[in-house]
Amino acid sequence: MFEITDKPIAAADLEDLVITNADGAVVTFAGVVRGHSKGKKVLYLEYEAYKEMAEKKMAEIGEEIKARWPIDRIAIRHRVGYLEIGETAVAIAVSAPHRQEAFEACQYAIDRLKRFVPVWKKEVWEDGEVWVGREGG
Amino acid sequence: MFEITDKPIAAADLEDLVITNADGAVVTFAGVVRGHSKGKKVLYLEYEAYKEMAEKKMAEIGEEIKARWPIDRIAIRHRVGYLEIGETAVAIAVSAPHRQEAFEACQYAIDRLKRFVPVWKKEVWEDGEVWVGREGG
Amino acid sequence: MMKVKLKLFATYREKVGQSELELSVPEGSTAGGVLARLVADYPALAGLAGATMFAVDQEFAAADAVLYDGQELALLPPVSGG
Amino acid sequence: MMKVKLKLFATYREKVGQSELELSVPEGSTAGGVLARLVADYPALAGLAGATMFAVDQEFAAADAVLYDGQELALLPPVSGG
Repeated sequence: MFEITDKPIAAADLEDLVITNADGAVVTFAGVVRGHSKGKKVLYLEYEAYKEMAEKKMAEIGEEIKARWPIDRIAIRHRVGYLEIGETAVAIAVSAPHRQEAFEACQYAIDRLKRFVPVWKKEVWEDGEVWVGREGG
Repeated sequence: MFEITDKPIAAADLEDLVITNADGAVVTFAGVVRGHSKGKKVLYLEYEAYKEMAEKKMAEIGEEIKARWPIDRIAIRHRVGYLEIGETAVAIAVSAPHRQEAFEACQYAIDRLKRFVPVWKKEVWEDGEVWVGREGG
Repeated sequence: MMKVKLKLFATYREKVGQSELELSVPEGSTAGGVLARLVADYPALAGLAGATMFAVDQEFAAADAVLYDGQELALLPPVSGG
Repeated sequence: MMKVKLKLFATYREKVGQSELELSVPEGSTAGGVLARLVADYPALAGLAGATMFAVDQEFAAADAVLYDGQELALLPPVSGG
């Protein structure tokens, strides 16, 4: 349920993992590679992870969520390697008895992931490239 | 993009409809038929809509969202007819440049839908049935 | 007299046994007046009337909205989409 | 002397040209001390050092964390997942 992978990912696949008969709401988030960054045209992106630690940190986010909300089904998958514009870099799915909790927990998961999960991305443009650090996103 | 249908629906299908190269975040919501309601075991549910008005109201929710957030891709689909436990009754997908907007707009959409879109559901248990009115959900 | 199309949903549809009625009502009739007439014919609906919203030609309307010939009036019990 | 495994990511990996180094360091070395030594060897990394976080055996650690033989130290430039 908490995975770094070099294969294409989709929020839909995670949705199937978290849904149960007891749940009333499923919220998913997909972070998609954008075609422009600060006005420059991005050709592609390269993602790199400290895989063992990233999967451990994602699982910890899951534990935090289970402690804070009445939720026991959450899945997070982050892709690494070369990504084309429009592809999904990170996907999260949360299922919960009520929608408010599902929205809160899903947003919490991506906020925590952006801050603490060791994954880096390099933007490659026509005339250069750069590893992008912490940002508003 | 705003549809009442008697066929099975999935948030994943709507995700594909709203994604564009300009977007950075896609948030989906799926409202799933629960197996229990107030302690009673639900056998199945029956959904009924005032289809023409419901589709108009869902499109209006889309317009409200476009006016409030920098979002131009949103899809809402609501199913009617007989639904089994675990099936999706309503699905919403929103794509936006940034995740905060996508979460806010998706939550806004389901909140508005629950209040103003003319769709009704009947819960059928082993020993009875009832049309369910406005609720916290 | 004029014609209005009355749309019935959920409990209304079940108690009346139809999802749509063509009614002849006096000129100047209101949405609430039509509901009151329906409740007179189907007393089992009385408990629901206070929580009902109205739509005229697929837009929300108040109980005192005056109807015109050929309009579509819908009785909307509390909604519960999703 | 003791052995530590140094994991390098993103800019660190590119500038050093490797994703992993086996280092021999004095007993009592700290995470920050290992980074300082790496920057001495690769001055191009100096600008990044202040924004770097450390992980020891895959858990966040402070710059003054003392390392033990066989541990894995990772240099984490600002993350940007998602």
